[in-house]
Amino acid sequence: MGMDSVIRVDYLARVEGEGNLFVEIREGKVSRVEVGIFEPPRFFEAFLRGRKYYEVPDINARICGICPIAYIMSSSRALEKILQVKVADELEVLRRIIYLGEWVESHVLHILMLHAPDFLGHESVLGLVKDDPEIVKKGLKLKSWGNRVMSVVGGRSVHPVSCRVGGFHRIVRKEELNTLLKDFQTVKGHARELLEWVLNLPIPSFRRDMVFLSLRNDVEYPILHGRVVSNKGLNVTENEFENHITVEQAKYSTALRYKIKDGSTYVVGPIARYNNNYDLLRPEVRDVVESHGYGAPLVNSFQSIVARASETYHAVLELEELIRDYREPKQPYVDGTVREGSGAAITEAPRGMLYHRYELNEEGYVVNANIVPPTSQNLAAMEQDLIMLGDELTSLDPVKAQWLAEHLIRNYDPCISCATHFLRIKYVK
Amino acid sequence: MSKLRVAVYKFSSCDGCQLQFLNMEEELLQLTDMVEFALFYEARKAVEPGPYDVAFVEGAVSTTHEIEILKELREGSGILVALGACATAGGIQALRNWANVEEFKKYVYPRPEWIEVLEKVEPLSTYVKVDYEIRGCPVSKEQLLSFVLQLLKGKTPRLPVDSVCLECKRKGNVCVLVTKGIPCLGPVTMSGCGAICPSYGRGCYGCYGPMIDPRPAGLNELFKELGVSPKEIRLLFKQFTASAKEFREVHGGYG
Amino acid sequence: MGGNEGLRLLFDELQRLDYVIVGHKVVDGALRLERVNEFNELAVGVEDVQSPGRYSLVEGDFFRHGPDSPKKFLYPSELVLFKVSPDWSITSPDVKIDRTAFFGLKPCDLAAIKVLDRVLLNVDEFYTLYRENMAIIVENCTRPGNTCFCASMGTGPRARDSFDLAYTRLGDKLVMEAGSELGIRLLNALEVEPIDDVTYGDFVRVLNEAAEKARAGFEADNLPELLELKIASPVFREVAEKCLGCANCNMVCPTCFCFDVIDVPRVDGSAERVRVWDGCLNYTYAQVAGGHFRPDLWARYRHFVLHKFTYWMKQFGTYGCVGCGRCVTWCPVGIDLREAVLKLLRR
Amino acid sequence: MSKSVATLIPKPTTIVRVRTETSNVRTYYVKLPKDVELPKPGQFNMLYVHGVGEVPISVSDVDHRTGVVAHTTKFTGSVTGTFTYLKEGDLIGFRGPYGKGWPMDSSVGKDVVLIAGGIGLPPLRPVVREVAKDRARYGRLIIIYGARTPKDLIYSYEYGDYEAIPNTELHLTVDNPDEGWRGNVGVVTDLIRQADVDPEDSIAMICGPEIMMRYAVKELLKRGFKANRVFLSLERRMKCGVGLCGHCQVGPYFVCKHGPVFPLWFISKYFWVDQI
Ligand SMILES: Cc1cc2nc3c(=O)[nH]c(=O)nc-3n(C[C@H](O)[C@H](O)[C@H](O)COP(=O)(O)OP(=O)(O)OC[C@H]3O[C@@H](n4cnc5c(N)ncnc54)[C@H](O)[C@@H]3O)c2cc1C
Ligand code: SF4
Ligand code: SF4
Ligand code: SF4
Repeated sequence: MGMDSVIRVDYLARVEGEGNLFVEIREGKVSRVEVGIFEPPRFFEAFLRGRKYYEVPDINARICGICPIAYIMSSSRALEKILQVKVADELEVLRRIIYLGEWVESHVLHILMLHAPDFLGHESVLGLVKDDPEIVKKGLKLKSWGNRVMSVVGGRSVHPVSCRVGGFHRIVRKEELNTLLKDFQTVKGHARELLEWVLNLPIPSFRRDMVFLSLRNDVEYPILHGRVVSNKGLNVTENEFENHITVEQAKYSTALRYKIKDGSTYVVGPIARYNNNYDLLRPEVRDVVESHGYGAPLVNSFQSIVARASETYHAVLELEELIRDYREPKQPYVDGTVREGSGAAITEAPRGMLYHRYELNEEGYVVNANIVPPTSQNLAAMEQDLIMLGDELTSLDPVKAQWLAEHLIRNYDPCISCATHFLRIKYVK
Repeated sequence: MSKLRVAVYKFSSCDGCQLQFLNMEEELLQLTDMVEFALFYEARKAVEPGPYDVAFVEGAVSTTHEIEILKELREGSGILVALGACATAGGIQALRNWANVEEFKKYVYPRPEWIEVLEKVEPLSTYVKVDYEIRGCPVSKEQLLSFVLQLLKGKTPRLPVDSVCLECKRKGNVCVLVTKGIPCLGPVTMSGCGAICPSYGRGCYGCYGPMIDPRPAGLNELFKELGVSPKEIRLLFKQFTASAKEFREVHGGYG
Repeated sequence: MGGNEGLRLLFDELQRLDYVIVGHKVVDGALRLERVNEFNELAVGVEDVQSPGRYSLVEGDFFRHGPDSPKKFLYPSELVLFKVSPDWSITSPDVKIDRTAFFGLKPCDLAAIKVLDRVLLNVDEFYTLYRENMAIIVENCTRPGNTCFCASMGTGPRARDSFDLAYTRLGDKLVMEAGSELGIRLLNALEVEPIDDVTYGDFVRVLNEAAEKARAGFEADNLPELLELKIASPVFREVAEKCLGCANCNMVCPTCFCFDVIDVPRVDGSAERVRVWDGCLNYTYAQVAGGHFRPDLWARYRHFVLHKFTYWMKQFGTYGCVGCGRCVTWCPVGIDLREAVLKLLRR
Repeated sequence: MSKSVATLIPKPTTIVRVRTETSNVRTYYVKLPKDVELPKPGQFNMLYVHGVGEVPISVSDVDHRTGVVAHTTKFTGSVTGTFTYLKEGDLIGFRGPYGKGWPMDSSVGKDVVLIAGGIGLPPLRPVVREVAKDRARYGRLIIIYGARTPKDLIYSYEYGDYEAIPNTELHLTVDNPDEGWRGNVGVVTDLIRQADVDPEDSIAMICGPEIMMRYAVKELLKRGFKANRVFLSLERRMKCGVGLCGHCQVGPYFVCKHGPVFPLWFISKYFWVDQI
């Protein structure tokens, strides 16, 4: 590849939402990187103002069709803090069940349909079908099971309808959940095979010293609760989170990106959770991982697929236990008291920490809202990865270089629909 | 038989509707024997050039760039299908149609001057002729599949247009409105979802938009009798298909 | 015989005779007709409070019904008619129908079965098979509800025929009448005593009093002719002003039998045809390619009313309405069929 | 035996011929399945297209020798639209014949007046055949037929045959004539007004759009036809064809079962009622 050149991808494929990529190479060095977004702004925070608190989770679900549960849960939890609701344990279990269902669905979607084709040089999953139809079929079965978990608890898998502030609209019956255990042995087998398959993928080598941010609670692999921790020693509550990050504008781009106050970029998502909570993964998962020569931490963002597949297997194993031990709650939800106040919460979306903060007035209408989605937190890191990759990009022929750059971005499973309002909108021509 | 050449594209939206293609899991591989997804960014990198037999378009139109692409898609596709509430009625983002967009920009962005969007968020039909609408936020994967299979059969696709109540009763649910006084938009909302909200103990929030020949004003009166505040009634009608003409009857035109 | 104990014995006896039992259970805040495995699952200690557009359960010792009627079982809301494979072989799913005893049906629902018999018996195989394997235990209605008008329609509150066994709860006494061989067998097994004069007197009095409560203010005589004269009446338009056109009335009505057929193509090239409940209040009900025979809601509402009271009589020699009041209770806006009929008769 | 509703299950049969009538009308000749009785004039069948749906279509011709039955279908909606793909040799699902047909017996010795509009001619064609076959049994045959344009006239290739039937008149009219059109222009009612018929000694059979039938009936009544001499073939939405689905009710009557052909006197109480 020549000394001066650009890599331009006008429409990033196999990501959720509309993004583009711009890498400028001058004198053999990557001089400018932009992961841009042309997904138009949807102004969620703005139109949430004036809505009644109970509408917020359903409206927020529409930020992202791939991880609606994450949006529902982060906003419900933030609002519950204002209404001073303590959600009963059985309801927490049900929340975890539907959330894990979303992880399975979303992770398998990303692993198989969006990400894996990159490793094997296919332009889409259909290429994979030709090579290895079995793993695709098994993956689809697994994904469909994840979707079923969501549908059984939530009514449907995209924008489930049963969740609400304080819990659920009705109690999910034990028999309903038990239907999920019917083909459980197969599903469990598939999840394990998928992980093994991933561990055998040809993963490009790459190494960068990264800051990994995720929840951690010392009890269980984090989803709905925990402190915000990093591998570099950060350890704060979700309420304090906002004080430790900054919204920044880089010179070369007008896009907004999040960094830690000290100026470092950080990574959220499976790889961060995995690195910070490896000890809390099921032993069965760690066994498989370690028998393939992997472990923790993973410091190569191309290996995020390993974390994702590990979490998938973990999620399936945990779901079995949660469903088996499920006890029907006494009440479908816990009522709170409408009052003026503000509340913040973080939950672990499939793509990483999702932060929500709301202010309500005394009648329970939203007066202020702030949402920090995972993909916008990863943007700066993605760009930094691209810069790090510099030498390699410059040595490849343009087609391969472009592919590698895109691949790198897909490592983060960017969900641009969610990220949209943090990025600039002008379309780079 | 030659494959149906399909384009799947999106504008301002959440990706949830096009995701339903990928959610077809069990049927997906068989479907790809009959359908070629010639353009589908969420699923593949390669782009086959048009013309397409059918374009499924998710999302609302909110920038001039989107208008241009939409027009190109219309030109280049035999059949244009609006997929989901965003594409058929503007979707949730159309809530900003009742507000001052400049103020909205300032609220969300530190540099509002960079944000270029249209004054109003519109469904596809504002700009081009739409051949079919598949309702829902999101569209149901069963309906989407049925639609595609009907097309493959050469049939003018038909999806039900009557009330959610019908599906709700067929499913054997107890009416949440009559037993619990929960405000439910089922009696004026188009069926197709499987009446899932009432099945899960809550009222329908109208994500499929108005049914054929609905009576929203009558339902509004009933909600008032049930003691729901006028403001909350307006909000209920003003959600995922707020821009639908029949729902605007209740919550007001663009302010 | 003692109230609840007697019923338990009856229940057990039916199970001993290998009947699957369908009875009233409390589910989701309403009485539902569902399969019951144990006597204890049957609803007790509750009463349904019904009024136009409202339904709730409170504590009490007598209930009527919920949204379900036997139609739910005899004429399922969704039934696969057949499946056709890509090569045109047509198969009909084999349906397994259990010997089923309906326990504690109210006389209006029994009457509804009689109405459906006229329409479907020996016509619809599923229905017919179900009917042939079905036992009916009726509970006479000592306390009709606010939306009941069985007495006006001549269908209650006391069942006269077509049941296997009818019981009436009088305080802690149970009066039982056999209506078939099976009924006699059941009575014998239960070792009941012959009724004494005092109890019989009570029985007649209580049910007569009940009848007074279950009147709508009109009598069934000449209704078909009288209402037909009002075919052009503005009353239909007035009442339909409030109507939402949601077809809830059709769905809950124990006798509404209209159906639609949905074609479900499958990805493997096969297809199914599914019969689903439809109703005349639906917009598409009378729509045809390029036209519509009842585009206005009032015309659809008129069809509902006249079908129930006038046309049905000409078609099947019976009323289509049994006065159960479900369409009144389960109409979200509480449109009251009784009121509509009264208005039509008065004007 | 199946536990489903046997009457609603079609029998597959073969399309032996397809004939194009106009740009949006074709005739499908199907072999009657075994054990199915030959349809009588005015009856209809339910035709099922694989995986697509089922529609009622009148019998427009019967070959008594071969048991082939013709269905002339206009492509108006989602199911009929797929008829365009059906070709000779394809299978189609068949149920029927259903309904009460034209009053051939009470027409014996009388003049027969056929009035058709648009796609209303096909169900009347078997009457023409019947009269031609047994010419002596009936009086004069008067056919009045109207369509939108000359191109929409169905069976134009056999009008010569109609006129060749002894004692037969054919009157055609169109709403919008084209250059070559020499015939009448206007609605069928005009032709009824002018027709040389004897109301006392004729039977009128009408089929067409409902609005056209209303005008036609009014005109016939004006001309002195009694309500028991006028017969109409009605149309309604229809799902079953056997009086079960309810959709086709006109007042108390099921079009499929009590009709589709009704004597006017029989339905006159309902026929004029708005949106019945
Ligand atoms: C007794 C009878 C005889 C008929 N004979 C003929 C004939 O010989 N030739 C001909 O071209 N047409 C005839 N029709 C009309 C024909 O049945 C309709 O055009 C056809 O049903 C339209 O179906 P579709 O699916 O194409 O239309 P859509 O508008 O897609 O209708 C959807 C469904 O509604 C029902 N439906 C819609 N329109 C009608 C209708 N007009 N009548 C009955 N059901 C309807 C059908 O079940 C149909 O499948 C007849 C109708 C009846 C009732
Ligand atoms: S209609 Fe709903 S599910 Fe579909 S894209 Fe829009 S927001 Fe997402
Ligand atoms: S019940 Fe209403 S809100 Fe719920 S999914 Fe269905 S249409 Fe949407
Ligand atoms: S019309 Fe109404 S009152 Fe009569 S049987 Fe039906 S639901 Fe009951």
